[in-house]
Amino acid sequence: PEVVSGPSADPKCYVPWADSTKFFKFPKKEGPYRIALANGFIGNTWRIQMIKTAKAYAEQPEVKAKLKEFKVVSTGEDVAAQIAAVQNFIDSGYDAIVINAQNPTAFTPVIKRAKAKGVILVAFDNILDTEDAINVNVDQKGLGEYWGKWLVDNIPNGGKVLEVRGVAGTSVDTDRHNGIHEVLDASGKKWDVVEVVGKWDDGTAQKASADAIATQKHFDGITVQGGSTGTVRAFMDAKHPFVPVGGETENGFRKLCAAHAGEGLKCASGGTGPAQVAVAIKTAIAALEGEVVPQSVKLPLATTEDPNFKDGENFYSKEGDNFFVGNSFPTCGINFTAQEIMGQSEGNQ
Amino acid sequence: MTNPLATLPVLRRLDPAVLTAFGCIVLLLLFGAMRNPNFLSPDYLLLQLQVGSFLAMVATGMMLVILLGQIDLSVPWIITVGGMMSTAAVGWGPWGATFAIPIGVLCGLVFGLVNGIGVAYLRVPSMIFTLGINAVAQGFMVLRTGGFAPQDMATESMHDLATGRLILGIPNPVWVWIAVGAVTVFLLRRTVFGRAIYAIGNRETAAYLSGIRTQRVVLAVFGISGALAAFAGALLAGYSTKAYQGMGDPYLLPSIAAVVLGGTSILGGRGTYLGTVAGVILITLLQSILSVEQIPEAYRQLIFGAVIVAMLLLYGRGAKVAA
Amino acid sequence: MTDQALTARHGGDWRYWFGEQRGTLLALAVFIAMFAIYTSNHPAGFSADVVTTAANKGVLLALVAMAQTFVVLTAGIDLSVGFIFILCNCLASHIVLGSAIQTTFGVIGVLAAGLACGALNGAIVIYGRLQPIVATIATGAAFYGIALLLREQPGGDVNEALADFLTNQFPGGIPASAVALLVVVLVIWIPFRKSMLGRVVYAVGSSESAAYMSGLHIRRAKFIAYALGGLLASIGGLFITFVTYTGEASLTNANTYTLNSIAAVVLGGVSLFGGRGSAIGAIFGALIFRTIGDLLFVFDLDPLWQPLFLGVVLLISVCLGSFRLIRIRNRLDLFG
Amino acid sequence: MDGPSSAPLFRMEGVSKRYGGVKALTNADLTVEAGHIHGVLGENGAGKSTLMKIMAGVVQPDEGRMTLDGNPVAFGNPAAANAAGIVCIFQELSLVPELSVADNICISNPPKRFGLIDQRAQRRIAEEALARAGGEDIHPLAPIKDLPLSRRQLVEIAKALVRKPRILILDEATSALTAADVRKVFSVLKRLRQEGLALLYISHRMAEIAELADECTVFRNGRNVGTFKSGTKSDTEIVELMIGREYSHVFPPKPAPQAATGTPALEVRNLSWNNRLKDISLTARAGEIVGLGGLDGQGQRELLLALFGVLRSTTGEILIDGKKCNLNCPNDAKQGSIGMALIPEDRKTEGLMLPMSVRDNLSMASLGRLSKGGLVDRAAETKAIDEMIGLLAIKTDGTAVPVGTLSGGNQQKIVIAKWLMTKPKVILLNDPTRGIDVGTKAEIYQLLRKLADQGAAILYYSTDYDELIGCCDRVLVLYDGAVGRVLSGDEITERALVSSALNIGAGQVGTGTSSMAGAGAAG
Ligand SMILES: Nc1ncnc2c1ncn2[C@@H]1O[C@H](COP(=O)(O)OP(=O)(O)OP(=O)(O)O)[C@@H](O)[C@H]1O
Ligand SMILES: Nc1ncnc2c1ncn2[C@@H]1O[C@H](COP(=O)(O)OP(=O)(O)OP(=O)(O)O)[C@@H](O)[C@H]1O
Ligand SMILES: [Mg+2]
Ligand SMILES: [Mg+2]
Repeated sequence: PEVVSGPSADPKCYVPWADSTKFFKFPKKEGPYRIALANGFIGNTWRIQMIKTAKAYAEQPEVKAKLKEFKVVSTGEDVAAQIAAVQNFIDSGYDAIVINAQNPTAFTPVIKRAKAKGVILVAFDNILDTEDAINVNVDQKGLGEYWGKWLVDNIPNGGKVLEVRGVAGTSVDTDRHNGIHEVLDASGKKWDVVEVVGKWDDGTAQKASADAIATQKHFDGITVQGGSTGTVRAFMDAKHPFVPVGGETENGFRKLCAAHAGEGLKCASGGTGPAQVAVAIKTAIAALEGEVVPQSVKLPLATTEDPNFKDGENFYSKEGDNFFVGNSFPTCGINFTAQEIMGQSEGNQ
Repeated sequence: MTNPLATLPVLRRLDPAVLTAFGCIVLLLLFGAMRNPNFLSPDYLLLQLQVGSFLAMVATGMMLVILLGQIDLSVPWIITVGGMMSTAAVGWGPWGATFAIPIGVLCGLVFGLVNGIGVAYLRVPSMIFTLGINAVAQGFMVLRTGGFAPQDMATESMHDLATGRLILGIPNPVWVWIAVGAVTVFLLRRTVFGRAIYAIGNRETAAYLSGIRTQRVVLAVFGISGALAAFAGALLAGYSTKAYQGMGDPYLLPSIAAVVLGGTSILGGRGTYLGTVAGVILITLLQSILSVEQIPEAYRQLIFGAVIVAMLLLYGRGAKVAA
Repeated sequence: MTDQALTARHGGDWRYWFGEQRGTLLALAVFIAMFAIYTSNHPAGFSADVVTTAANKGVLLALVAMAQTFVVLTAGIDLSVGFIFILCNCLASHIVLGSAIQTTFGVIGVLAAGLACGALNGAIVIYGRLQPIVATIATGAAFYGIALLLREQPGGDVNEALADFLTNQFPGGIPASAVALLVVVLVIWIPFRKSMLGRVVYAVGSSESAAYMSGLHIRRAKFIAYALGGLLASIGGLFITFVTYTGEASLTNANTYTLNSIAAVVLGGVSLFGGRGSAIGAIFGALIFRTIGDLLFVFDLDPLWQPLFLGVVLLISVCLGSFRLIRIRNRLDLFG
Repeated sequence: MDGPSSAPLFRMEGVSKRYGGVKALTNADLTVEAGHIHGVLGENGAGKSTLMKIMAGVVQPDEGRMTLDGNPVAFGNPAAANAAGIVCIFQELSLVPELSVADNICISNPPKRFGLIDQRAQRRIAEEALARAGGEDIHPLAPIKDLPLSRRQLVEIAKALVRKPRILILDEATSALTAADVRKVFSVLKRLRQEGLALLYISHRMAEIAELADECTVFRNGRNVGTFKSGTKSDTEIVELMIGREYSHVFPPKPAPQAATGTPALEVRNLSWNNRLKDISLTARAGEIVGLGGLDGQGQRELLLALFGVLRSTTGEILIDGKKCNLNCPNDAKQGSIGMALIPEDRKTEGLMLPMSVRDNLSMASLGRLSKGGLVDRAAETKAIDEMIGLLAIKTDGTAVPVGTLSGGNQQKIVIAKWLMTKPKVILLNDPTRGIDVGTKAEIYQLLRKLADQGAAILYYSTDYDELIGCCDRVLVLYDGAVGRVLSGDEITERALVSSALNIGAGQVGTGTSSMAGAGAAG
């Protein structure tokens, strides 16, 4: 693509990651387009919600009009399979490919090939470690900083904090962890952080938290990367007094936060909604249409903190725990509520 | 070579391996206590038993399957099936809420029976057939979550069953474990079915020619394993107050490890339930102690592997002469 | 003995050969059928690019499945293959770099590491007399720990010239990775199969006590089989580094490759009870497994139906072998 | 120390071996000379196999010395013994089931080219060895697991031959062979003796020992109780030496033939299966022992399996007490109303769960009778088991020990006992006395006759003609899956059995097999 100077076609939506971010202008192609979504892993609620959002977005009339085909393939955990899927999409002549990468650094050969064949790659969530593809990016480290700041603000004198980490060996986990610690360290208060591994999984987080409570007896604050509902449940089961928490955006977590706000459960709920896939698709279409887009788009974090939890607005007390609220990006005109995507009950299907 | 069915005084019947396994448990606790006295607190110990009982349900089914000389790799998603279907039943009105757990267990039973059909009647190696069933179960659950947005919240009574302490201050799941364990021991030691399991594990041809309906036994055992895995899923859903995708993933390898650490031969035909109990406690404690120790994940994994090998070398060594 | 009698007997040879190779041939046939379905529905058709993409992906699992085969033939199982694979991937992303000489040493280092991991498994299982399934669960955890130490986050680099050479096409559109696999088969598998070592490994897997009583050195052979398994896994680890240009200590990948290698081995007609089957069958098993995944690409399935589709196709493929049951007349043969 | 010239080829002195509480060998001696065949005798569990395993390096003795050519030796494993020229054909065989016949024959020292195994040369070697051992009919590429037991024994012999041993041990290596096969093996063994090999020959068939052995050693309870030149003692003397008590008749008297009245307990009409059983019809009345004869592999095994419900898609009818029944598995066949029992061919794979206890094995087939509502009645079980152990004089260190630790003959007794416990009405026997010592055999014959007298119908396949002659009221000789001839009463003679087994007229049979007459019929 041609590297041009900003601003982008839709500066409110396509916020460049940094001042130094390049802008791309791809040669305009005639629509309608063939776009593919190469997903890896599918076995958790976030991914299912993401795929449903992608489908729903592609079905919207004004989007649908621009698409000849929208194909989704989930290849599982194996990064080699995902690489092969992307290559197949390239060979089959798709115009743009949207990726949630199993491994951000593994796609160098694919990126080369896409570039050679003029196929636009847009990565989101787990983005690609490259300047040659478009990244729709959530500031993971910023999320850690957000949680860290919440603890600093809500625990007056510092103290003992339980940090529930994600899957070891991933950059998301490391980035969030670093964000938390940088803020805590800079606060000048005294912090004693106990780390356990929750793997972004409620059951694992709940067990690890329960063990930590049983051996440490008391914590002054919690930060949890995912599986937040499980961690709060562990504190409730252990009859540990409620303390401030920085957690993800699971509906279950927010339900608990709202229900026990009065008892000291002060929550900051922030995260990266699955709807970012829609932003990625939108970006891909814009790029195909020859519009100027930044190489790296910065998405706003979906955050809500105590006392702003509102039933029916940023959480749904009547619905299940597992889906992720914060499914809209109004600046990009993407206004699905999580409930629209995930909340339909069996009855009204 | 201790035989669980032999008529020997109770003490001689205790497998030295099982005794050593319990010794290792004490050692682990003492080691933990050196670093933090809370490891010996009743709170912590009861918590381990409570959490361990979920693994124990899975390991019980796994043990029966391993006694047959087979293996069940479908537990991760059958657990999820159990959790998700029992909570889904809650959404079907008061009738469903009452029978939530049985409905979940029933779904697990069905998957287990399909495993049994594949292994016993189609004669596909269990290691692969159950892997396939695992994939199918995952497929169904993804489809359900994505397609129907099932209700996935556990009922209050499920939560109570998994976390409450009704009797003597001991967590309810531990009582459940005791009950399931007692039934299993009875099954293995006293019933024709139990004898048949050991016989098939030792040599299916000979068992068949002895007039045992071996295929039905295999079918039933896989059914039990599926049902128990699903039951574990229902308990887990109660524990977390909800069911969710992938909730069974952390249980596959630990359940196999627990059974084998308990002295059951992976080739089938040999093993005691008490050993499995020891194995479950060992694995749960080891995971827990490693979890709360402040060391990087990499070293945790290294220590986990090394400790298991060390314990096995201590007591899990095979006979010098292979049969 | 008359010449006539001899010829009459030799006439039956193909039957025994076929009996021995049945699993491999069935796997080959299933693979060809599936791959034909795949390429004939692929928008790009049966082109060099499509085949190369499939080969690069297939060879990875094929190598790990070969690794698993060595161990399974001894009637053991290696639940750490995926972890050795990942460990070698992480190691390779550090050392397979730089000048030709440095790269060569790097490759040797990775292979040596794999060999060492396999040898450790072998030592623990054979000299420690532990049940392979749990011993390798434990060593797998340890290998993963080391992998994490090597690569806390995905990253690293690899000699790109070498990587490109091995993942692109040779003149005529032949996938380089397939050729590399062929070389591995010719250099490692065939000599193994035809040597005394292979003989002993098959014998041990079939009946350890008969092999022992026949005066074979069973422990040495088993040990070497485990070590060779580690070596093959490390070649797989090298290869994924070439495919991805990076190293990643991914727990899910390690588990996936381990379980898939077992599936591939069974699909390829290798008996999990040991002593029967061949690595060539395992290769086709791996390719079948990969092609099942590829079918997603050519059939227009709703994304939420895809996992179920994969599961059902896998299940059907493993049940194909059950058709032989229809021909069984003696029920005792069911248990054999 | 003796000079090598005067020293015997091999000598064991003061060898003892204990297994837990069991003394398998106590202070045993044995001397083996080159150019001799040394017969080893003893009842089941006397310690013969244990001694051979010590010689072959499989088992290490607790005490004692061994010398080879006068030099002390100790073997840590079979490979070491092989290297010293000692090759053993073990009672339990040591063939690798998944490998081919040729692979097995050349297993430890295959011919090589460029460091790799030369398949063609190996095949040639295997073919020659098979021909020498009398197994020309065995295809060198056939996997062992597809061969019947008798062919396996021949392969095992061929395998021993290619190893060029100095000392060859045969531990009941011919127990599954029919007379014709045994003849060929014997001629090989005699030739080996001439070539200067030392052979140790263990067998429970007295006639074989009498024909082959130059000298004999008898073991009892792990002790050497006598070594003597062959022919210096009568069979009865030998047997009494073995069992340590007086010994008289082998076969119980047969009842007078009865008129064929009433419905037979077992009737088979036009049974066919898969081209291996061809239109077989037979009847067996209560009280009758019906023998199955013929060369090995003529469908006897299949016939018994078919009756027991193991074979699929058989055609024809099976009637029990005149009622047609449809048997689809052994479970159907053993039900009270049918009451069948099958003593299978291979105890190791079909009869026993070797690692399980004597108790579990014994009650395995009778659990239905010994339980109520799926619960095992432990007291009734113990009683029934003790009864059977007494009845068959099973030598075991309690009922909790694994059956695999019993001697071969005692294992065979467990298989028989396990089925007798079900109180069967129709008993199918597939060579049930294989590996059983003479004393016990006699007890088993008595027992079978007693069961018949009590109303059981017995179908008895044996590779040993004397058993058929001595035990059976009628004999059906099978040839190529069909009933060739039916012999009854005085018609049952060796000559008639052999001629009908080969499917030729009786007159054509020479005296070639007469030396086998009286095999097993001691005293
Ligand atoms: N009946 C048997 N069946 C199987 N294994 C046995 C049996 N009896 C002994 N063994 C074991 O096999 C081992 C001996 O194997 P072997 O002598 O072949 O080893 P090896 O390959 O020579 O080992 P190394 O190369 O280290 O010397 C012994 O440790 C012994 O415990
Ligand atoms: N591995 C073992 N463990 C325990 N006891 C054993 C073992 N092997 C043999 N024995 C015991 O040693 C004794 C001698 O057995 P051995 O096999 O040498 O008898 P045998 O003379 O060969 O008898 P047979 O004629 O029945 O083959 C028996 O009492 C047997 O139970
Ligand atoms: Mg013996
Ligand atoms: Mg014997």
